[in-house]
Amino acid sequence: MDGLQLALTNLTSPPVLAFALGLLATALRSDLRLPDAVYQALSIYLLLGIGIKGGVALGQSSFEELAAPLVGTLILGAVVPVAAFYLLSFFTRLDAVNRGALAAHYGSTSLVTFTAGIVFLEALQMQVEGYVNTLLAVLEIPGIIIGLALASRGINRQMSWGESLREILTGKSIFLLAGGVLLGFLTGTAGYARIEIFFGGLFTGVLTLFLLELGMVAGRRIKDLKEAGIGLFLFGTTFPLMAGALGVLVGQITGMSVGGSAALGILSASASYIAAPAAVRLALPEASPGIYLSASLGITFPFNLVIGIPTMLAISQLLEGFGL
Amino acid sequence: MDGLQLALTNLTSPPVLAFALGLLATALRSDLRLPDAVYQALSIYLLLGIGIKGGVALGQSSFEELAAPLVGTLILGAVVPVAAFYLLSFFTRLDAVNRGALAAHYGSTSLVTFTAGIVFLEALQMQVEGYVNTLLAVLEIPGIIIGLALASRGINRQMSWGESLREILTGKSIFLLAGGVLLGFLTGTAGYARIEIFFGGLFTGVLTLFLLELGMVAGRRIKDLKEAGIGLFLFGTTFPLMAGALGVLVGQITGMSVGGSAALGILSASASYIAAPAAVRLALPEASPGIYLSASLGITFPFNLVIGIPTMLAISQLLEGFGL
Amino acid sequence: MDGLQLALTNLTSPPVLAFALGLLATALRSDLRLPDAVYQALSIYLLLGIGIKGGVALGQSSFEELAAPLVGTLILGAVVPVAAFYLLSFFTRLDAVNRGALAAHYGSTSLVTFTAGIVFLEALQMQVEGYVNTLLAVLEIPGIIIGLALASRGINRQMSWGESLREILTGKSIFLLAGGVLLGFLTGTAGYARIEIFFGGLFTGVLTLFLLELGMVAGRRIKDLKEAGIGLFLFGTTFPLMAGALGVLVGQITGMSVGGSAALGILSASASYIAAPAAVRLALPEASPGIYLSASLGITFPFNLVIGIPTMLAISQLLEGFGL
Amino acid sequence: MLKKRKLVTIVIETSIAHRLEDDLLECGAKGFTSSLAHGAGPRNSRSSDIEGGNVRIETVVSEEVLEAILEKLKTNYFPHYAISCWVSDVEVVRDERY
Amino acid sequence: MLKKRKLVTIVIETSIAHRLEDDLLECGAKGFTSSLAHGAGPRNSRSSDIEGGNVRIETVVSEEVLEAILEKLKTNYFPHYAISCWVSDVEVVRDERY
Amino acid sequence: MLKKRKLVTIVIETSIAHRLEDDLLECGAKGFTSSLAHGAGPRNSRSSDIEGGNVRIETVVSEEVLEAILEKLKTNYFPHYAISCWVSDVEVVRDERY
Ligand SMILES: Nc1ncnc2c1ncn2[C@@H]1O[C@H](COP(=O)(O)O)[C@@H](O)[C@H]1O
Ligand SMILES: Nc1ncnc2c1ncn2[C@@H]1O[C@H](COP(=O)(O)O)[C@@H](O)[C@H]1O
Ligand SMILES: Nc1ncnc2c1ncn2[C@@H]1O[C@H](COP(=O)(O)O)[C@@H](O)[C@H]1O
Ligand code: NA
Ligand code: NA
Ligand code: NA
Repeated sequence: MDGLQLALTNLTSPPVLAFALGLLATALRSDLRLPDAVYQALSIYLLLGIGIKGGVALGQSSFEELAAPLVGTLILGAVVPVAAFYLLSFFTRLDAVNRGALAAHYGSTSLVTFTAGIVFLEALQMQVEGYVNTLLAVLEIPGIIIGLALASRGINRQMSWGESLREILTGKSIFLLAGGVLLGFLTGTAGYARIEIFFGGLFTGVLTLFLLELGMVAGRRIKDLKEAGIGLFLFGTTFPLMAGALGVLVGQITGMSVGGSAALGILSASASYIAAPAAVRLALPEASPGIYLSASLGITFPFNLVIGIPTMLAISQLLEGFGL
Repeated sequence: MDGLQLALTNLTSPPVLAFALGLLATALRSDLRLPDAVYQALSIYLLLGIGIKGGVALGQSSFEELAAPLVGTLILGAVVPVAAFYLLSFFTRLDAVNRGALAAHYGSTSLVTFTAGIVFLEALQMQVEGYVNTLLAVLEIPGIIIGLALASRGINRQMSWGESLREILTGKSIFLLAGGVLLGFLTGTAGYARIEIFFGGLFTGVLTLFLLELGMVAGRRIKDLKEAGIGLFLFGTTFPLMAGALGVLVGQITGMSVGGSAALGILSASASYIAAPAAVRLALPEASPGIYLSASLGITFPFNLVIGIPTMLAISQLLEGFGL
Repeated sequence: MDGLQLALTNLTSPPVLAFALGLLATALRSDLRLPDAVYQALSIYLLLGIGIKGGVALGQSSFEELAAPLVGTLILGAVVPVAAFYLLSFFTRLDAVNRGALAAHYGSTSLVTFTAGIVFLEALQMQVEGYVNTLLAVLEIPGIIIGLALASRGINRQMSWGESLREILTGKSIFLLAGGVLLGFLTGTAGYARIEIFFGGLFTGVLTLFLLELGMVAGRRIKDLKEAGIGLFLFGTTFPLMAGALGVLVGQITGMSVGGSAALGILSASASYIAAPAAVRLALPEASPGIYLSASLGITFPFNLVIGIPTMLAISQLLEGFGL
Repeated sequence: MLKKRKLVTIVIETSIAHRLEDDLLECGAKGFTSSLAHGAGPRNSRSSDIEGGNVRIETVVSEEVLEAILEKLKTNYFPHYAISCWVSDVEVVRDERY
Repeated sequence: MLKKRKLVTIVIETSIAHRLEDDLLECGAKGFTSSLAHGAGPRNSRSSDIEGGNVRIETVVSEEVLEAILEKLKTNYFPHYAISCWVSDVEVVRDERY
Repeated sequence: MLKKRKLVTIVIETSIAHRLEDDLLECGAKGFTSSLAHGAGPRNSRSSDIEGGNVRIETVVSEEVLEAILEKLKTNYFPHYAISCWVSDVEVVRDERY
C-alpha cells in the first residue's frame, strides 16, 4: 500500500468523514445540532470506555512488558509540553500565559485523534499493543500540569495550586479516564467480556456521531483561525510532527511494535481538546480559548487526521527498517 | 404462510408493538415521556444510519443494476405527489395550500414505515436488494419540493424559493440522510464494518424506542383525527395502496426482486412525518399541521403498519406470478 | 470457588465497580454528572429491556414449569411487605406511614440489584431460568400496593385509592416494565432476535453507566444516613437476608434450579429505589424520602451488592444440599 | 399594546411534575412550558435525584389564575414536595392566549 | 450601577427555532440562550412533537431591539407557528453587552 | 402575602458551572436550579461548545445576597469567562426559603 492509499484509507474512515460532514453542516448553515445532553453523554461514554480498555490492557500486561514504555511515556509527557512552551516563543509572539496554555494542550493527548489512528492502523491489519490505551491515560495528565506550571510564571495573581489541582484531577474528563482505568483493571477480561459490546463494539460508531458534532463546533471556529496568525498555524502543523516523531522513537526504543510505536507517536502528536481546555479554563482563565482551541481543534486535529496519522506510521516503519 | 399469518408476523414485530404501547401510554395518561434531547438524538441516529446504509449499498451496486430502479424511483417521486395533489380535490375540499402540503408528505417517504417493512420482509426470509436504502434517500426529496411547488400556487405572498430551498435541503433530516449516503458511499464496506454494530445491529432496537415515543405523539393527536373528516380518512387509506402498487410495479418493471419491489412499494406507500413536516412548516406555514400530521402519522402510518406492508408483498408476489 | 472468591467476583463486576466510582466522584466533589435527560433515558431502557426479556421468557415457558414459581412469587410479594411493616416496629420507632413506605420498598424489587445478581451468577456459569425476569415484573407491583395500604392507616386524610392506583400503575416505571412484558410476550423469540443486540447485548454496559450516576446520587445521600439511626441500619441489613432466604426457599420448593432460586432470593432481598419511591411519593407524600431512600439505596443496595447476592447463592446451594 | 400577566415558575421533583402540569391546567392556565433541570435547595429531601432531577415549569397566567395556582400549591404541594416557586410580572402581546 | 433591559422569552416549535435565532440577531439582539422544552398551549397545532418538543429562547435586549423583535414576531411568526412570547424587565451589570 | 426577592439568572460555559454553583451557595444563596442550554453572545470566546454548551443557572435570593453574588461575579467571572447575567424582581410565597 503506497502513501496515497494510506492517506485515503485514513480519510475515508467513518469518524473522519463525519467530522467533514460536520464542517459541511456549518458551512451550509444547517440547523442540525446534537442536543447538549447527548453530546455530553457521548463524551462521558468515550472517556470512560477508553479508560476501561486501558485498565483491562494494563491488567493483562506483564510488568516487564509495560515498564519501559511506561517510563518512556512519562518522559514524553514531561518533554513535550516544555518543548512546546519554548518553541512557541520562536513561532509566535504569545505571552507566557498563552504559551503555557498551548503547552498544556499539546502536552496532553486527544482521545479522538488517537482512536482515529487506531481505526486506521487496524484497517491496515497492524498489530497494536493493548496497553497503548493505558499510555493514553498516562500521557493525558502530566502535560496539563506542566503547561499550567509554565504559564503560572506569566500571571500576576497567586495561583492556589491545591484547589486548582483538585479541580483539575476531579474534573470530569480526567476522573472518567482515570476511573475507567481503575474499573477496567479491577474487572479484568472476565468482567470486560460482559460490557464489551457496549464499550468496545459501539465505540467507533459513537465516535462517528461525536465527530459529526465536533465538526460543527470546529466549523464555527473557523473564522477564529484567521485571527490566529501564520505563526500559530506553522506551530500547529510542524510541532505535531516533531512531538509525534519523538513519540514513535520512544516507542521503538522501549520495544514496542511498529503499530504500537505509531500509536504512541499519534498520541504524542495529538493536542487535547477535551480535558485540557476544561482544565485550562478553570485554572488559567487569563489564557484565550480563541487561541488554544483554534490551534488544537482547528489546526492540529484536522492536520493529524489527514497527515499526522499516516506520517507516524511511515516514521515507525522507517525506524523499524533501521533495526531500532 | 397465509395472509393472516403474514399480518401477524408484521403486527408482532417489536417496533410495531412499541408504537401500540405508546398509544396505550397516552390513553392511560401515563407520565412516561422520552426526554426531548433523547428523542432528537434517536431521530438523528436513525436518519444518519439509514443514509449510511444507503450509501454503502450504492457503492456496492453496479451501474447496470442500479440505473433502471433509480430512474424508476425518480419518476415515482414526481408522479406520486402530483397524483396526490389532484386526487385530494376529489377526496376532500381542501385548498391548494393544504393539498400541496399533503402531496409533499405522500410524495416523500417514511423511514419508520420502510424499516418496519424491512423487518417484516426479513422475518419472512425475503431477499431485499441493499440499494433500496439508497432509493429511500432518493425518494425522500423530490416529493417535498414538488408538493411545495404545487402549494405555492395557492398562496398570495411571494415565495422566496432560493432561501426556502436552502433551508429545506440543509434541514436536519435531509442533511443527515444525504450526508449519510455520502459518508456510506465514501467509507464503503470496509469502513462500514467498523460501525456496523452501532448503525446496523442496534437499528431495530433504537427504532423500537423511537416508536414508543412516536406512539405517544400519535396518541395525543387522535382527537385531531375527528376534525379531519371522512374524506381525508379515505384518502389516507386508499392513496397508499395506489401509490404503493405503483411502486411495486416500478420495482418489478425495473428488474428488482419480489422483496425489493415490495420494499419500493412500501416506500412509495409511506407518507413522511419527519422530513416533510419540518420542510412544510418552514416553507409553507399557511398549511395546517393538524391536517397533514393527522393524515400521515395518524391515519396512513398505522394503516401501512397493519395493512399496507403485507399488501405490498402480496402485490409483488402477484405481479411476479404474472412473470413481470 | 470459596466464599471470598465469590464475593470478589461479585465486587469486581463492572456495574458494582461503577457504583463505587460514583461514590468516589461525590466524595472528591467531581463535577461529573450524567445529564438528566440521559439518566432518564437509561432508566427507560433498563425497565423496558428487562420487561421485554421477562415477556419473551414467559412465552417460552410451559404452564407447568411456570405455575408453581409464579404462585410462590405472588405469595412472597404479599408476605414480605407485611413482614417488613411489623418487623419495623421492632427495629425502629417509625410511625405507620413511614413503615408502610418502607414496606412498599422492601416488598418491591430492585432491577439493578437483580441484574447485578444475574451478572454474578452467570460469571459462575450458573444456570438461571429465563422466567426469573418475568418473576421480577410480577414481584414489582404487589409489594408497593400492600405497603401503601398498610401506611394508609396512619394518615388522617381520605386516600383516593382509585386515582392513586391509576397514577401508580401508569407511572413510568411500572408501565415500562409491564408494557415490556407484554411486548416481549407478543413478539416472542423471533421478534426478540431482532432487538437482542440492543436490549440484551448492551444491557450490562448501560447498567454500568447508570450505576455510575446512581453511585453519585447515593453518595450525596450519605449524610442522610447518619440521621437514619442504628435501628434502620439494622433493619436494612438483616431484613434482606430474611426476605432473601424466604425467596430462595420459595424457589427451591417450587422446583427452581440452584441458580434460579438464588435469583429469586436476590429479588426478594432487594429493595426498590426506582418504581417504589415514585409511587410512594405520589400516593404517600407524608412519608419521608430521607428515610426510605436512605434505607433502600443507601443501606440495603450496597449491602446486597457486597453481601446479599453471594449469600443468596450460598443459601440456595445449602438448601439444594438438603435435597429440597 | 402589551398586556400585563403573571409568570409563575415552579421547580419540582420529576415524579410529581406530570400531576402538577395537569393541576395547572385545571386551575385555569391556558398553557405551560417544561424543561429538565436539577438543583439544590434548603430542603433537599426528595426522590427526585433518582428520577433524574427536577422539572422546571413555567406558565403565564392572569391574576385570578395565579391566585388559584398559589392556593393549590399551598394545600397540595408545598407541605410535602421538593418544590420552589416564584412569580414575576411579564407583558404579552396576544393577551387572549394567556 | 445596574442598567435596565428587557428580557424576551420565546417558546417555539423546534423546526422553526433556528430561523428565529437568526432573526433575533438580525433584529439587533447581541445574543440569546436556548434550551429544549416541551409544553402545552391553547393552539397546539404544530409539528413540534414530532421534531422533539419546543425550544425556549431567551434574549436580553434594549427597548429598541425589543420593538424590532416584536414587529418581526407579529409579521412572520405569530400568525403561523406554535409560539409563546413574554417580556419582562431585567437589570444587567455590563450594559454594553446587551 | 407574597414577599419580594431577586431572581438572578446566569448563563455560563459548562466547564465553570460547577464552581459557580458552589460560589453561589457560598455567597448565601439557599438554593439554585440549573439546566443545559446553548447560545450565542457578543464575546463567544470560550471552551463551552466543546464541553457541550452552557449551563443556565437561576437563584432566588435576597437583596444582600444579590450584592454578594454580583461582587463575586465581577471579580472572578466577568473578566474571564463566557457568562451572561441578568437580575429581575420576583415574589415568593415561603420567604424563609430564599
Ligand atoms: N433559592 C432558590 N433559587 C432557585 N431554585 C431553587 C432555590 N431553592 C430551591 N430551588 C430549586 O427547588 C428545588 C427543590 O428545593 P428543595 O425543596 O429545597 O429541595 C431544588 O432542587 C432547586 O432546583
Ligand atoms: N400560558 C403559557 N405559559 C407558558 N408557556 C406557554 C403558554 N401557552 C403556550 N405556551 C408554550 O408555547 C407553546 C406553543 O403554544 P401553542 O401555540 O398554543 O401550541 C406550548 O407548547 C407551550 O410550551
Ligand atoms: N443578550 C443575551 N441574551 C441572552 N443570552 C445571552 C445574551 N448574550 C449572551 N448570552 C448567553 O451568554 C453566553 C455567553 O456569552 P458570551 O460571553 O458573549 O459568549 C452565550 O452563549 C449565551 O448563551
Ligand atoms: Na500530545
Ligand atoms: Na410516499
Ligand atoms: Na424485595
